[in-house]
Amino acid sequence: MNATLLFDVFVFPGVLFTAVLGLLAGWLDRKVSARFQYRVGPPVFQNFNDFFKLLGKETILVKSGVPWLFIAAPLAGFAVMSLVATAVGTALFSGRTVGADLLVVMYLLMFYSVLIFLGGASPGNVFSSLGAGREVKLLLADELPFILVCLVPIIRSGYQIKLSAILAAQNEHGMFIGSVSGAMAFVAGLLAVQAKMALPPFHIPEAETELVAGPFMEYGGPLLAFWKLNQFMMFAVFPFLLILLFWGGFPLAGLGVLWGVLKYLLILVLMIIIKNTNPRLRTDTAIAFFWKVLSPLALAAVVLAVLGV
Amino acid sequence: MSWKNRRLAKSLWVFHASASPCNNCDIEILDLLTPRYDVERFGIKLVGSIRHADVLLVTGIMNDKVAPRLRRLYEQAPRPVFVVGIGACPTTRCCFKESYNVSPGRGDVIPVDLYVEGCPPKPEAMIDAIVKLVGVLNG
Amino acid sequence: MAERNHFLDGLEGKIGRTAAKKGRLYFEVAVKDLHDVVRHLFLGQGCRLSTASAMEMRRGLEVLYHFSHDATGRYYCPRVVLTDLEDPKMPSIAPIIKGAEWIEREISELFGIVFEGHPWPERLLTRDHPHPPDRPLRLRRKP
Amino acid sequence: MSKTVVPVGPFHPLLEEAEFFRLHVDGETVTDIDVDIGYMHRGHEFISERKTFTQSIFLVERICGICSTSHPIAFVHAVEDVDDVDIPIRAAYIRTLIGELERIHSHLLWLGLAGHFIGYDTLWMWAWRYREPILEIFETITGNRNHYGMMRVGGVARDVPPEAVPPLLETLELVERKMDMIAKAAADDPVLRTRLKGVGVLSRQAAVDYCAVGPTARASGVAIDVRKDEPKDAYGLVDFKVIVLENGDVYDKLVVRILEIVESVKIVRQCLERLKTAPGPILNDVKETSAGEGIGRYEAPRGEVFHYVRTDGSNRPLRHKVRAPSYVNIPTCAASCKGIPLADALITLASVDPCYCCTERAIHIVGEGGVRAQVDLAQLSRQKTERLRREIHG
Repeated sequence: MNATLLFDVFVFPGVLFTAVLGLLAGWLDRKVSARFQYRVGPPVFQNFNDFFKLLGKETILVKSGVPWLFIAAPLAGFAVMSLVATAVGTALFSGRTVGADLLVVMYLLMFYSVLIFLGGASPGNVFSSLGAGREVKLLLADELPFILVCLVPIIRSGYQIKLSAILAAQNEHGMFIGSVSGAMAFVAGLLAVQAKMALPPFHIPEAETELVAGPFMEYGGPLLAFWKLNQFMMFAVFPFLLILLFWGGFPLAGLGVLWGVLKYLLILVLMIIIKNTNPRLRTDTAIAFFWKVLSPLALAAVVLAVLGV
Repeated sequence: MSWKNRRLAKSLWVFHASASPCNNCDIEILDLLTPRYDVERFGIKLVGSIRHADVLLVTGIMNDKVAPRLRRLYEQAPRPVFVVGIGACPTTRCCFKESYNVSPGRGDVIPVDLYVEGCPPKPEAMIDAIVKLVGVLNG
Repeated sequence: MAERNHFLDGLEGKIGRTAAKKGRLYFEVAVKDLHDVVRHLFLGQGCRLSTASAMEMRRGLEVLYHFSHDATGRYYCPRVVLTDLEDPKMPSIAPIIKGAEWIEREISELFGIVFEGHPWPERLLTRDHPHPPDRPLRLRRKP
Repeated sequence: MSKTVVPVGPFHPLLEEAEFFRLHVDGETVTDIDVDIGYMHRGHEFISERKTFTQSIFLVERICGICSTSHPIAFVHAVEDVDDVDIPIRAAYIRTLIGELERIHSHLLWLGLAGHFIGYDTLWMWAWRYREPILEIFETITGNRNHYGMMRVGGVARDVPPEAVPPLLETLELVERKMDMIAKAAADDPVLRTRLKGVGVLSRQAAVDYCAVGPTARASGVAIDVRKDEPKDAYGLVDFKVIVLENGDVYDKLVVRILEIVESVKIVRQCLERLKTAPGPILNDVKETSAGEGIGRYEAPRGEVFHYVRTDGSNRPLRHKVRAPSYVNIPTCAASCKGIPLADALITLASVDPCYCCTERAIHIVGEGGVRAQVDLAQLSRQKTERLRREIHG
């Protein structure tokens, strides 16, 4: 049993597959953004080059900070992200549940934001502590709609929280996105995910022109490589999560693969378009947007789901 | 070693430090990122923090007040880091030679690896300098 | 020319030697009358303080204020001469015009002129400068 | 949260030049701003006193890279003002042509950077993409993208041959079409409007108190523009509007600059048309200047540039005083940046379009002491860092 588990965690839907897919999706994001701006954009293996170059650089530990936390945060972040990838990947591709249901996935994603906060606060740098503070504010803002959005598939699949069970319910009754509440939840989920990945217009913690590089300012070399890899792995994990919860999975047989890839690319392109057409929001406007606009929408979706619409 | 250099050559992250220039070279550096000359094709990206940087672009005549800070900035960059002096100011301090605020013989503020001539140097000249830097890296 | 005299008619006793040119009027003012002249120009006529330039002459330190009257495009430049080269003192006009703070700090830094009543008389350009030169613009002519 | 000091600068991605703003922050709102300039100055006036008027033009050009023809024009006006020298009609048109083209490229530059500062890189790339044709026009007329070396006392250095005019008009046509697209993207974008409206308001009274100039003052309702107040060169012969808006927030400063670009395009087109037909020389050679004083001013993209020259009959200036627009515009941030969130404070600092290298052309004379030892410089800087760290963790 543990042989297939190891294979799941480290090779197929786990670390290796998500890292490679994440880096390629990150390249696609940079390329399409460049085309948006009439630019040519980087070559295909740019993100791989960046990652391996950063591995070769020197690591500098800040005397005034907490060195062990400074090192632990990115590595723990990498572990969290690969766990989420494994859980979502196995349920999505092979319908098996590997000891992780939706609640664990939600908890791990929230823990990832806390890790960014710890990573930002550990060196004594003014900018990174301000960036870490903003990270928590952003987490405060987008956590409520994200939880409500995750409630909708649980309710519609007859109060199941196992990922494979949610997928099985969709295969029988048809995709959740078809229903009114499912569609509303999907839209709210897309924006909440945009904030979780800190993509513009919600890249408030890492606002390059205000806080230099936010929580990642003091990181250089291999540690920064892992932070960047985590961010790119999110490009793979979150679209898969949305497909799993709302769009009826990613069957690996015959024609289904093409339809699955199409769904993945559609979500990715949607994120890139939102990213390139909006300036950065201020922290308070972002919180106001999430609490006053997105949460009521998600709440309405939950109510409709309970009514069975 | 050459494998690591080749990786470094393909993804140079640039940090821009302006040490009292006339800010024309700074604008030409930013010109490099815009659609007409777009250096992201070579994997070059402008980064906000010195910790992320591989190449330190210095413009201006490094006067007395900014020199110690520039020195400290250079020490904070993770090795290997290259310093590229953009424009005529870092090389000869062109028309500001007699200025009061730069004590003579200040060539030792930070070791500069590559000078790009021109006031301001044309973006094509800067891209040519980057290609030469990449050539040196690839051995 | 008549129209220009009307412009300064509120200050009969205070105007010394005047030199007029196309669109410019330089006139001498005593140190003690500076505040009234500035108040008249800035508050009364609505001129804008462009800047102030100081210079060391044989007869003393001369501070020339440049007021621009934007409606007519003319410049009115009151000139104040300080004869005491060793420890020059002047009343500061920063309380009247907030925009004059920086220029007075710069002149005090370069010429050593002490502006009394300046809200924040600190060095402007050579603050935290490792080796701030002292009163560099004085021509080092021994008085 | 204890009162922290956010040091913006000296090396910070927001500023292309080295500047040091200490923002005293209480939580996220800025309570006090302490501006520390001085990293940029190179002593222009000290050097220009040792150069003749013609040599000094090339020095004055390098005061600021992005308004690199405003200073020479103002300096040349100052020298001409000493003897009331008149310049030929063709030279007047060429001077206005270069000045307005530079206003277009400088405003486009600021528009792009404003987009970059608030994280809207698409606007940055669009604005800078259509700035390149303008730099191409500069390259065809003057031979260099910036630092054109066109101005001389009594006229202009190079002529614009009539056959060079048609291609310039086509490029201008392209830029004008694209400007409407950018104006729509910037001015009508709802998210940009909510981000910039009512941010960092500079009241009309504060603008008058701080003697602000240029778009910063015009966005607060102060109608001053050197091109209309004291029209020199060809500004009396071309017709254009001065744009004045009311509420003085960052959004109005954006709109003022966009509309000014449209006006400048109109002026450039009129100049180019008349250059085809205006005959005559381009330079009245000025043999020598008599003793006296001269004031020169010009409407640079950021406001009124002021040069004061005192001559003693020789061809070197006895005293040369320069005051750039940012010198009076930057202190206005003390009025407009207090009590607003950190993110807004930074875009308000940038909304004045500060040009620090202009602000600091002041002069010093090197002390008699010999070469400063390298050790004590670094040592002094370390003391300051300790003081700052104690202050931050105080």
